[in-house]
Amino acid sequence: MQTYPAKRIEIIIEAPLLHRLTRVLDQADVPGYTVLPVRAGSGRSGPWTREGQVTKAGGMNAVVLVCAADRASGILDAAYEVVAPHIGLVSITDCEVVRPERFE
Amino acid sequence: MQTYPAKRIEIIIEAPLLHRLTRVLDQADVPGYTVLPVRAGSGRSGPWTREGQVTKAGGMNAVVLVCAADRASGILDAAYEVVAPHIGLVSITDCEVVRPERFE
Amino acid sequence: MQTYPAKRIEIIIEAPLLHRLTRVLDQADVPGYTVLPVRAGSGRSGPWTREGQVTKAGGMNAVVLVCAADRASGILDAAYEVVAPHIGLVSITDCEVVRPERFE
Amino acid sequence: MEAIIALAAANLLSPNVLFFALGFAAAMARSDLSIPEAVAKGMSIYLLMAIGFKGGAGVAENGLTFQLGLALVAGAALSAAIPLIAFFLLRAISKLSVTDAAAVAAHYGSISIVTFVAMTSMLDTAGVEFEGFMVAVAAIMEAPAILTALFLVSGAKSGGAAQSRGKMDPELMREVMLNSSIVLLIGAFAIGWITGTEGLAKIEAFIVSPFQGVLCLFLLDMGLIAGRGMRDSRKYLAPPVILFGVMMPLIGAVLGLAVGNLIGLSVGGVAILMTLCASASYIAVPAAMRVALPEANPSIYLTLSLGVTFPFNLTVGISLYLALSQLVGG
Amino acid sequence: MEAIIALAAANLLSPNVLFFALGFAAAMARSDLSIPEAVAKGMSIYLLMAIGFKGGAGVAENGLTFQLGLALVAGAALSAAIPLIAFFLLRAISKLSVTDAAAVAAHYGSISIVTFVAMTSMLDTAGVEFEGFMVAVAAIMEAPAILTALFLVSGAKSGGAAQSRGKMDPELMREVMLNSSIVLLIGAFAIGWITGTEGLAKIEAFIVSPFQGVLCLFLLDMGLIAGRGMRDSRKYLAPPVILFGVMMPLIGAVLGLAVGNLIGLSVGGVAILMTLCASASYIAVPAAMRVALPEANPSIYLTLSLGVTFPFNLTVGISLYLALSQLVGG
Amino acid sequence: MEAIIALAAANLLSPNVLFFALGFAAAMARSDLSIPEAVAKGMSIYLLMAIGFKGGAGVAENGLTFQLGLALVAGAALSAAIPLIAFFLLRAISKLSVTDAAAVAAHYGSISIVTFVAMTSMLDTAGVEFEGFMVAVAAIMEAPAILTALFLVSGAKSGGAAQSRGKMDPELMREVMLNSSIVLLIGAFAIGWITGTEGLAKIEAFIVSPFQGVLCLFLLDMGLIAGRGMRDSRKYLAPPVILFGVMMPLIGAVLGLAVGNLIGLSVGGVAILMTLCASASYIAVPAAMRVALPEANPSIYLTLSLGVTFPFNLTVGISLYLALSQLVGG
Ligand SMILES: Nc1ncnc2c1ncn2[C@@H]1O[C@H](COP(=O)(O)O)[C@@H](O)[C@H]1O
Ligand SMILES: Nc1ncnc2c1ncn2[C@@H]1O[C@H](COP(=O)(O)O)[C@@H](O)[C@H]1O
Ligand SMILES: Nc1ncnc2c1ncn2[C@@H]1O[C@H](COP(=O)(O)O)[C@@H](O)[C@H]1O
Ligand code: NA
Ligand code: NA
Ligand code: NA
Repeated sequence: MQTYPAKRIEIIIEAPLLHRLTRVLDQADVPGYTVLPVRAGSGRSGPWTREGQVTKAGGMNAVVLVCAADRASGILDAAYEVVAPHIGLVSITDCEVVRPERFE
Repeated sequence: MQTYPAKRIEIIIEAPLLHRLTRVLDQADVPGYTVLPVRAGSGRSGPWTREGQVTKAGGMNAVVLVCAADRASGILDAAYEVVAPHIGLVSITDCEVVRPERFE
Repeated sequence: MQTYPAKRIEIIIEAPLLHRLTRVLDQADVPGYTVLPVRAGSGRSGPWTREGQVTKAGGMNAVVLVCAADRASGILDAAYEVVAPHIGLVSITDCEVVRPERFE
Repeated sequence: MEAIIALAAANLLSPNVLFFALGFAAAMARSDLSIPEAVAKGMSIYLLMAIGFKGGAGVAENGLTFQLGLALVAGAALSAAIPLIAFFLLRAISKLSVTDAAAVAAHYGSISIVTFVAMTSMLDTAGVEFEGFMVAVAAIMEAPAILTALFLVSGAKSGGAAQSRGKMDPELMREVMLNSSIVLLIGAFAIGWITGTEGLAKIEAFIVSPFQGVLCLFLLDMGLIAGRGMRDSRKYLAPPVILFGVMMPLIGAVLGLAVGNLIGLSVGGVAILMTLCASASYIAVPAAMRVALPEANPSIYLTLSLGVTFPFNLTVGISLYLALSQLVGG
Repeated sequence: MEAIIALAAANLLSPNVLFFALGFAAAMARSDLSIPEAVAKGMSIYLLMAIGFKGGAGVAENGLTFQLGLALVAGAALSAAIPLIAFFLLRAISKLSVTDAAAVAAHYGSISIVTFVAMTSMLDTAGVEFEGFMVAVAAIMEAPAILTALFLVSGAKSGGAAQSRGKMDPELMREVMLNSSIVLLIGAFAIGWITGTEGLAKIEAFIVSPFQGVLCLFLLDMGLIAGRGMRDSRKYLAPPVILFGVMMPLIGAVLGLAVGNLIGLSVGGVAILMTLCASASYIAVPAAMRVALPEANPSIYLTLSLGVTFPFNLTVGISLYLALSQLVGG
Repeated sequence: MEAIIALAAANLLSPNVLFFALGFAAAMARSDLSIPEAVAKGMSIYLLMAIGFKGGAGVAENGLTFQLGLALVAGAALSAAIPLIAFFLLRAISKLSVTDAAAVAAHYGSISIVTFVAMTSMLDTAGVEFEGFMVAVAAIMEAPAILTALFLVSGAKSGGAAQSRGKMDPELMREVMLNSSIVLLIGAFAIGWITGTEGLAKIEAFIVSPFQGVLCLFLLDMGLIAGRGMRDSRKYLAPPVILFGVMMPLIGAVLGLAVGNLIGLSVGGVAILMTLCASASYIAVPAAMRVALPEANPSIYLTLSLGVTFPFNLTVGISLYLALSQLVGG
């Protein structure tokens, strides 16, 4: 099957900020995104886990976004502005997709 | 540690179709796959979330599958046939693995 | 936005071993990691699902870890020692990050 | 008329409706209030288990009459027939495509088990008896509507260069028949029937006493989902479609009223059959539609069923149906 | 004095405190005991729904007095004022930065609903009456403290080249006001009020009978979280900060004692107001701080609120507050 | 004999067994019925908390006898000894490897708490008293079997060029001892003991009244898991292994019968000890085996324990054990 190059952006962001991030992504008119739950983690600010938590302050979410290569930089800028002052992580991977027009 | 090139296929597919997809993957004799829950998302058909849902119609799952490079195309074809008429997404990434014989 | 190359290590490991893996990662002084829940899967030892389970013996977790390219091999060695005798999977992908100093 | 209004007013101010309204309002106002998916599913399982078991225990006590058979046949027939009416009504008054109209129609032939529960809760409050086996009728009405809808689509398509979509493959058939809500309802019904009042006594403190409270919490969640649906997807519903979402329950209810009286159900039983006919599915049918009719837009059928018809039935419909049943049968 | 000790001893050996201690000990010992997040959230929703509803039904029965208005105003004022005291105390005795001190201060102006529930459970056991509307006071005290904290930060920053952080944007305002616990408390309170004792009778078997048991299970979870926090993050708490975590509740309680008697609350009502003043938030405020003051270290405020002040209030504080209220008002 | 059959028949038609059968059948028929993991874990925590607490409250009421100590020692010894029998039986009749046989053996020395609960539920129905402290015996029997199994493997391996696998490191020891079910059982037992009947009265409406119903729902889930296991993994179980899954409970039960009467337990207590000996673990031991004996195939031990022995005990075993205990001790 013929595939076309695209970019996969993965953002890990603290739960209270998720809605702000998705709002910014919506405004940037991204082709779509998917939010995955995160169970636990560790970073500069130490370990945490979601088990038994009733507060969402300590939780994280993973946001995965596939887009055309030429859109990646703009989306990254928009996302980064939300993530930068907060706990979080952004990484970008090259990937291939089947219907490139869907990711413009 | 010595690593070998392989392919990582990531499929996001709506929940009611998951079993059909995994059946097709089983039939294609894939080396394995892993299903991750998806909490929320947005795409051409608008935003959705899993919170409070009792219906699985609106939910999605992420299926991750690592395989040898030469098997990727065949697996992709098989998976794509299930995904194509439905809401969903397929992307492929180059990756490295430690024991290549496991992914044949 | 300027980005820098890094490595994304993804480990799928059975639930009873998770704490041993994260302990080893902590000892290897990794820059951080994120644990995602896994809902179901299939491999050489057949299919499984988390639904309704009260035992954690059969469950899996996905651990994602982004690190500088020169640290990947060492971390991989450390992780692999825990994963090797058990059910699990390690894959490495090239990725790009924004603040490379965070992943040393 | 006065009695109807009194009934409706009492219903509108019941904890059930108020918790639903709370959820609806919270979602509309974009509050972050939400019930975890696992808890919502747990409550849904609890409600199905409880009403199934109670229905079965009721049959164990009162004995099974010839009417059960009649009611099952009638339920299946209604579930299969209502989508036809719904489909042609939709095609006449709205601009929905054949596929979208058929998908919506399937939802209205099938049933909403929470609306059923809300009606039984109202009957309990009003002290009106009803046949325990109605829960089996509810279970049997889940699926036939799906077949009708697929038949409608394949019929419409056979004219042109139809895709192979819209066909009921055996796999889907099995999935629909062994759908979790059908299995749980029928299973708990059978267990209630086998173990009877003795079994009921054993688990009464779990499935009877806290039932009303769990229902309130579940309706809070339904309100949140319905409100979120209306907030995000109202744009998919043209005015004629919304109108359909209110008209169709009334048409269904009238059919249920006629058939229920024909087969000699009690006043409470008729009210329940009306409710089943009037309500629209939001669990079994949407999942089946995603598989069988993927081109149909889920934002239309889910929003209509959950955001329009469910609230209508819960707030106004069920009081009306009970009043009508009392008027005709009482 | 003897009475206080008896009360404290009875409290220390209550299932509530013992289950909390079990969780705390299990977490400290690194047991893998844990409550799923969804179940913990479900219990939290249950507790909010139950106390809201019961409070509202209480108001429906006893009528609403002028005092409700007074108590709401007093609660809001206390929530806004306490962070000022907390902030200056912290800056005086500890080395926390302005931002960290302000973030901690916000938590102490706001409230912990589980501490509130533990106090009502103690009052029920002791047979002391209290005003049903105190639950509305609890709801109103959630938010004002956040505003004070942000004001403190922006004040401190205006001297230098301040970042734009620490500002309350309208979006955050809406989020805080429509926070899930506020919406649920106030919503259930209103529904309890509207449906009154009749509504309560309907769902009593759900929200009243099992309440104490659910609370025990929830406190087990709180113990697990608190213990895990202390295990992993004790290092972030310097001794003066820990001292603050025990002193501040006492200061808050004394304020609550004074104000509660001033506005003429009953002995039980005063004890509750003291508890609200003495307790520190761990749901609404931390989330708001992550948005508005991201530089503040969550390990400090969460560990202090959950690992120090919550256990102190649960084990020692609430007995003390009730005893003091009885001493002054009885 | 007649009494046994009557007991067995009553058990087979109890809601407990029927809900288990419903789950089993649904899974075999590939229904999509499933209980969310979080809800299943929540129910499991509830059951452990409830039986622990009730056991402790029972001890508080009846006083603690010398027998508790005896029973604990006997339980630990049985848990350590049974794997030896199981191991040599398996090696004799099946072709399982040393590692697989040892892993299976560990499961049969340890216990299944739900089987324990099913037995106490049967005793309650039959009006047979039993010692509250049996729940502590259950807790103590969880772990020793694991040590025996690891000893068996290291013994077998020391002959050749053994890997370093199969050793009990201190970390695993801590994990096993502080396993969530042990902590919760013992913790709730202690709290029940400390707070006594007064504490029980407080939370009775949560841990006693709905208990039977929650157990039914939990058994539905157990049925689903067992059925799914049998469907997917029956192929891993050779006929001799399946035979073992039915024989071993009987051997264990006879041992329990002898020891229980030797140490002078009541008829109900003996029946429970038999059940503990007869049942096989599916929570604590599988997790420990994954860590300590990763080469052992989980499809064998999990399917055998959950798919063969658990259903056997639930449907036939427990009636038999009670009947035998009554025969010998009554
Ligand atoms: N290098 C990393 N790889 C994967 N996840 C990370 C990494 N660093 C941080 N995280 C995630 O981001 C969260 C916050 O990180 P930090 O701000 O460094 O404490 C952690 O708890 C992890 O879930
Ligand atoms: N570009 C994308 N990147 C990541 N996830 C996507 C993307 N597009 C769609 N999705 C996911 O697929 C679902 C359905 O997409 P759609 O069919 O475009 O509505 C969305 O709700 C997302 O969860
Ligand atoms: N090739 C693969 N791609 C993705 N996940 C895999 C793969 N192989 C195994 N897994 C995951 O690892 C688990 C155990 O694999 P195995 O040890 O092969 O049975 C499976 O149940 C899957 O969740
Ligand atoms: Na209908
Ligand atoms: Na406070
Ligand atoms: Na045993």
